[in-house]
Amino acid sequence: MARITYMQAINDALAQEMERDETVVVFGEDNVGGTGSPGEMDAWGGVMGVTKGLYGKFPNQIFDTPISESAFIGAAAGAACSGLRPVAELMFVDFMGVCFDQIFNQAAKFKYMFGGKAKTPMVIRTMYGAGIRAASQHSQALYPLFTHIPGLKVVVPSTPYDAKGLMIASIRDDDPVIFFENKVLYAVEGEVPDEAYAIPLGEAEIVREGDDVTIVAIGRMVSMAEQAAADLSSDGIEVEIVDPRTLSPLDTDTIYESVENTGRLVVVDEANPRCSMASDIASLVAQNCFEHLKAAPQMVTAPHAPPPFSPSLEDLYVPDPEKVADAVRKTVGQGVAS
Amino acid sequence: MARITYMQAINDALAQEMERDETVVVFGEDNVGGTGSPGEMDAWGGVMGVTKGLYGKFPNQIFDTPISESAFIGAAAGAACSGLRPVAELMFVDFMGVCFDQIFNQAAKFKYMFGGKAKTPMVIRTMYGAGIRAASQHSQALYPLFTHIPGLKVVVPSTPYDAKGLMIASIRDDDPVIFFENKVLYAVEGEVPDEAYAIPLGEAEIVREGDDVTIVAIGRMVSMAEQAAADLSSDGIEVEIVDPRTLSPLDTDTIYESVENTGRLVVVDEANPRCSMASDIASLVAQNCFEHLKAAPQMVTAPHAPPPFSPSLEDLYVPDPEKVADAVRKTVGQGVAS
Amino acid sequence: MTEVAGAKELSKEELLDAYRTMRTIRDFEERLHEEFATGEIPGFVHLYAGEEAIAAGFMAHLDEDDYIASTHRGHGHAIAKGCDPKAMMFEIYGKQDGLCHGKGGSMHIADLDKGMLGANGIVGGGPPLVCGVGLSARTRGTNQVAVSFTGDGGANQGTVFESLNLASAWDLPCIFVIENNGYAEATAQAFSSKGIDIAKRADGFSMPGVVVDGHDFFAVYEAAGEAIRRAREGGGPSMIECKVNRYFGHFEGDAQTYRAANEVEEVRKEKDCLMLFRRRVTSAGLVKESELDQIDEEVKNYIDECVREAKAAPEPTPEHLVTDVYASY
Amino acid sequence: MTEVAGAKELSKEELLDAYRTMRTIRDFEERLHEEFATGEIPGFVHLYAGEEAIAAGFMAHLDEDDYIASTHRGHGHAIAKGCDPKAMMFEIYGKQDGLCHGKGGSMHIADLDKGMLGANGIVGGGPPLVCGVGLSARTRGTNQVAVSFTGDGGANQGTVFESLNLASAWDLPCIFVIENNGYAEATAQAFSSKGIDIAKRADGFSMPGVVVDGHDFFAVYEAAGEAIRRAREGGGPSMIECKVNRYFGHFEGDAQTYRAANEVEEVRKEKDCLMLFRRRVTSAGLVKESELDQIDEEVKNYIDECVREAKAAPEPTPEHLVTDVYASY
Ligand SMILES: Cc1ncc(C[n+]2csc(CCOP(=O)(O)OP(=O)(O)O)c2C)c(N)n1
Ligand SMILES: Cc1ncc(C[n+]2csc(CCOP(=O)(O)OP(=O)(O)O)c2C)c(N)n1
Ligand SMILES: [Mg+2]
Ligand SMILES: [Mg+2]
Repeated sequence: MARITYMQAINDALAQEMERDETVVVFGEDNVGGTGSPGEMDAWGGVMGVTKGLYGKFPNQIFDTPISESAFIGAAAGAACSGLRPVAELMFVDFMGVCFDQIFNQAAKFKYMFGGKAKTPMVIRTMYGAGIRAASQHSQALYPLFTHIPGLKVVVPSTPYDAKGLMIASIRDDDPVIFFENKVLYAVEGEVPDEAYAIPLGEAEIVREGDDVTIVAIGRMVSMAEQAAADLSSDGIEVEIVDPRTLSPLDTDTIYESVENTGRLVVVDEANPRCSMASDIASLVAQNCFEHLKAAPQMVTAPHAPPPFSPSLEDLYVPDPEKVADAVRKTVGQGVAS
Repeated sequence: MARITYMQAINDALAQEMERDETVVVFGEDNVGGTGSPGEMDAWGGVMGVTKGLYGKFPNQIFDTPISESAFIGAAAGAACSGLRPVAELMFVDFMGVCFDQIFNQAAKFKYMFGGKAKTPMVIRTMYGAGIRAASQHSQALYPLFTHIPGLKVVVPSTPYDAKGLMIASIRDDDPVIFFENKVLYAVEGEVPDEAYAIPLGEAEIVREGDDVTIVAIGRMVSMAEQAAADLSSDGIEVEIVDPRTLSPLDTDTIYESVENTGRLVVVDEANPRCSMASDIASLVAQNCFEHLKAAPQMVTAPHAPPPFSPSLEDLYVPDPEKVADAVRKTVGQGVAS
Repeated sequence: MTEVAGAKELSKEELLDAYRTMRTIRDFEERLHEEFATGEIPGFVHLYAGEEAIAAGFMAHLDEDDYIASTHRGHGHAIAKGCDPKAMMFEIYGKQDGLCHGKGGSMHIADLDKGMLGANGIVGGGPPLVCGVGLSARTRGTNQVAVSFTGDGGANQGTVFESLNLASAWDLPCIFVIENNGYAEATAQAFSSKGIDIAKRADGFSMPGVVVDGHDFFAVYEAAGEAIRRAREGGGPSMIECKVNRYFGHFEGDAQTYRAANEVEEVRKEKDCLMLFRRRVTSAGLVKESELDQIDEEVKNYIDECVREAKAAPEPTPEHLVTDVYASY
Repeated sequence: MTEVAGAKELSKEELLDAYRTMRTIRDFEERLHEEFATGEIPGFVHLYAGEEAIAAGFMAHLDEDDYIASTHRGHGHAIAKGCDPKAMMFEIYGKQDGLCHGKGGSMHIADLDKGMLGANGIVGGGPPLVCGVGLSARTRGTNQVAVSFTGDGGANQGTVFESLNLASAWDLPCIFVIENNGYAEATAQAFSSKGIDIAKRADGFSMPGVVVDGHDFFAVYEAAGEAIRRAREGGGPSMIECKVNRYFGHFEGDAQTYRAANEVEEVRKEKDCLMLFRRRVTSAGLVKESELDQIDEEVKNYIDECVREAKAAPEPTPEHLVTDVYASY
């Protein structure tokens, strides 16, 4: 057990799985960094450094790609069908638009279309979220788009511990998994076991217990919920925070159980609101816990707008502890703080 | 006024707008059909014949494209920024994965990213839905993916009358519009005025009035709801059917008003269930009409699976009047018919 | 090319196999053409008739653990790669015992055990997949190769170019076949890529590109052999364009008014791959007419049987709607 | 090329304009490099320094109603196309009076009134857009042209190939410029497309493709002029590859350990576009050193002013978060 960052936790998971199984290969743009260049190899280790150092240990299992996401994400699918367990990187999830076909019509559907005969064990690592002033085309969340698609598993870890355990589970899974890494969380530290461990896909975690309101929060939003919880607690409101950890499959049981106890729901989702995870979870709860609900479910999301560049606007764009607390207060009938 | 098909209604709308405004251009794969070939031009008029005959009347305003959706959908965006009002066809919406970037990161975001300085008046015509045994990659609904994206308008007409009026409004709109044509509805006939008329985007229609349960149904699902309504009426249950017609912007007022009256909601959506329009609408109603709801909202959707090929499976895949009626009965507490 | 160049390498058995493959595809497709007209076959059906020499010429070099990725026009590739024609016929009829249990249909016929990565409803969908197979072979140190098929229209899809470049950058054992039948649906290649030799694009990706007559089994066989050998030996990817004709419409139901009158009739008369093959091998004395006739007869009966059984076979039962995919809820 | 080929066509005023454009870009970028280090500039910043001759050489031929589509490395293109550098500086600082009111930032600087369709955060995002402008010009019967810029890495993106082909099939007045600076992030073009001349891919799309020295304003000017003239006269699209170097990292903050030691120093010494230009025009007696010095001085003061004002300018106010997009709810 050591205190390491979310980024290091992912790096460790990749290293341990590459070590364990030489059919695990890792590739993407500058995942090594320096291929063909006159200077040093492993110059980048990914644009944020997540794969840094893997090249030294596994020179035959990690490679760089040309800028051709359709080709190399599709190659991950083809490789997964023919003996490898590839981990391909889509640098920012915002780039999905140039390669989505290979993800949702190819990899996701092989097993079903082929009557169960295909196995497509691949992971797409991708970075999401606002907060680093990267503007409209480098700051989106977009996991609702992947969650909509049958055949894809969607993972959004919120802590270093989860990042490692979920990455290992994702690599070992036989379905295509989209693994969402939050760029603001990379630097966050937490206790992480040294050895390999897998956190089953489809198991939510109760991050905080409380009897008054259930908050379901995703990825970086878990910390927003935690900050709000501290505040609310001093007002006598005890929230329960559920982190689904995987959005597909979704652990509805844990969510329903919590809402059955609290009778109140707030979903905190960094994505845009329409056809979002927030709406997905709110509608599920409305359908399945109706008789337990004491108040209207609330959603706290980004507005229906692209992420803006300007720091002062971006800071307003992302749900923050205050907005979460307001939504919680609304469900308990205390009105919005002014 | 004449009785014409949904397909003809779209063709008429295109012809009238091309006539009115010579900056309206129409293109896509085989939208003419026959370019460069030794036989006749206008050999296809689109794979289903929707644009048939336009070439004869507007030879300079309609053209064929190579199979390069990114290039020609992107070209629509570029053309829209520089003086045209293009109507580009994405033959099946299932093909969005090869060109989504040009739609959601380019066309949809120009106005916002550029601080309001861009105007991108373009329409993407596309075909959606199951029912013609076209299997997993030619039968999806996918409008939830577009509805999620800020900056896109999403239109799904359910009748010939709406198809014409909404197409005209879409062409005249200054934002990018994704226009979803249901392939099974093409042959459906209805009364359509001869002259041009625009149905404002963002206005739902109450297709049937009733006081017991509100059904919100999308596109082809409106007719499923209507069939269910007839059945239910003979059991003494009067449903109100709301057809949103445009999913983004969404006419929430009309939906809320209806639910405030009925206290019960069933959403019928041909798409897969997760992060869908069904969940979007159900969650909105749960949030905004909570005190009026007498029963848990219900969703009737395709299962969380790709569309299957086999007719016997495909027929089970799409929501049908019986499933709609079951859901309605469930909300009125009469239990599911066995 | 001399009269039967390429044939030298082929044993008599291999010649008969190649003929049987082509004949099976032809009969399979012509029979589907007839059956489709009766209205009993669901969905879209794109027939490969006329292009059989390409599938047969390439697949003659491939082992079962080599892979191919096909197109919407995939029956020929599947049959040549060793998929069971009867299970394919069941699949096209949407039956439970179809090759994909009725879930795929004509556009998604696949059999990974035979190295057939699937017909593909997405034009340009296949080439990225074969890059992955090439990567897998290279990483695991096998000498498998992977072949993708793409039409002249599909050759303009971005995915295809990206795959050519990726295979080149990664030095993969991949062969990119372009089946140029002159049309993408109703649109001529004369327009969609200005009628160029598509294989000349190979130059921009530092790989060999050759053009062959796709009606001529031996020409295809020879070009395919060279490229596949090179790939197996670590010499990297190649592009091969086969100029060919399709006998039927883009899909069944296409009235084909965009084609010249008699276009197909003339090709059938002058360049039919089965006729050319037959003429070559018999006039060179390699095979007797009667041996080929016998194959024709056997295939005819077999395809009859396939159709008869497919029609009678049971539909999938309802529970299969939600198998082969995990259900999130 | 003779010593100042291409310069013949240029008036003295035009020469001074070109120099001023390049100097403005250089100062803009070098100043951003310094300012970024202070931590005051938000987000990703990709600098164009070293590549100024390309932007200046092309834009010298374009009118205000011609269009360009740029890349993530877009400041140079924007300045050369006539965007207001001060409004750009405000934008990069995220201020309300920025060219895009602070919503776009460095990666999305655009000004449609100047024919600047935007820097682009998506590699390969621009070429499809210029096809649309070409279509618009053709349809409306204007003689506008459209130019897209793409890097050597971006040249492998499917969208770029598709656009080349579409422009060819539709005979559009489009010019596709490849700015080959040898790297895509840390990855060398020697790997990503095997070090080929990217312009040779033009051949596969039936259009002319030429390679020029991107440090040499006059070489760029000449090649650009020919292609743009051809496009205006209905002669269709072209591809032009400019071999060049970038002076700074991929983005600010890049340690650049993948580069050779002294790589940039040597280029700066031998091939700097401003130095080459200055040497050519003064030694040919077209312009006096002092005239150029004066421009240097003016530009320096102007960029100072841009930065000073940008820093002091107000942030956007909260209501702008949800303007410029219709709100569905
Ligand atoms: C991405 C995508 N775009 C368009 C289509 C529709 N489509 C199916 S086949 C076809 C024509 C393909 O032509 P070509 O590649 O020449 O193959 P051929 O049919 O001639 O064998 C088109 C446009 C598709 N299936 N996928
Ligand atoms: C679709 C997409 N893939 C990847 C990236 C990340 N990215 C931004 S710039 C860049 C390198 C571009 O290299 P090149 O085209 O040579 O342009 P240069 O930076 O050298 O000017 C990459 C990979 C992106 N922005 N968009
Ligand atoms: Mg073809
Ligand atoms: Mg570069």
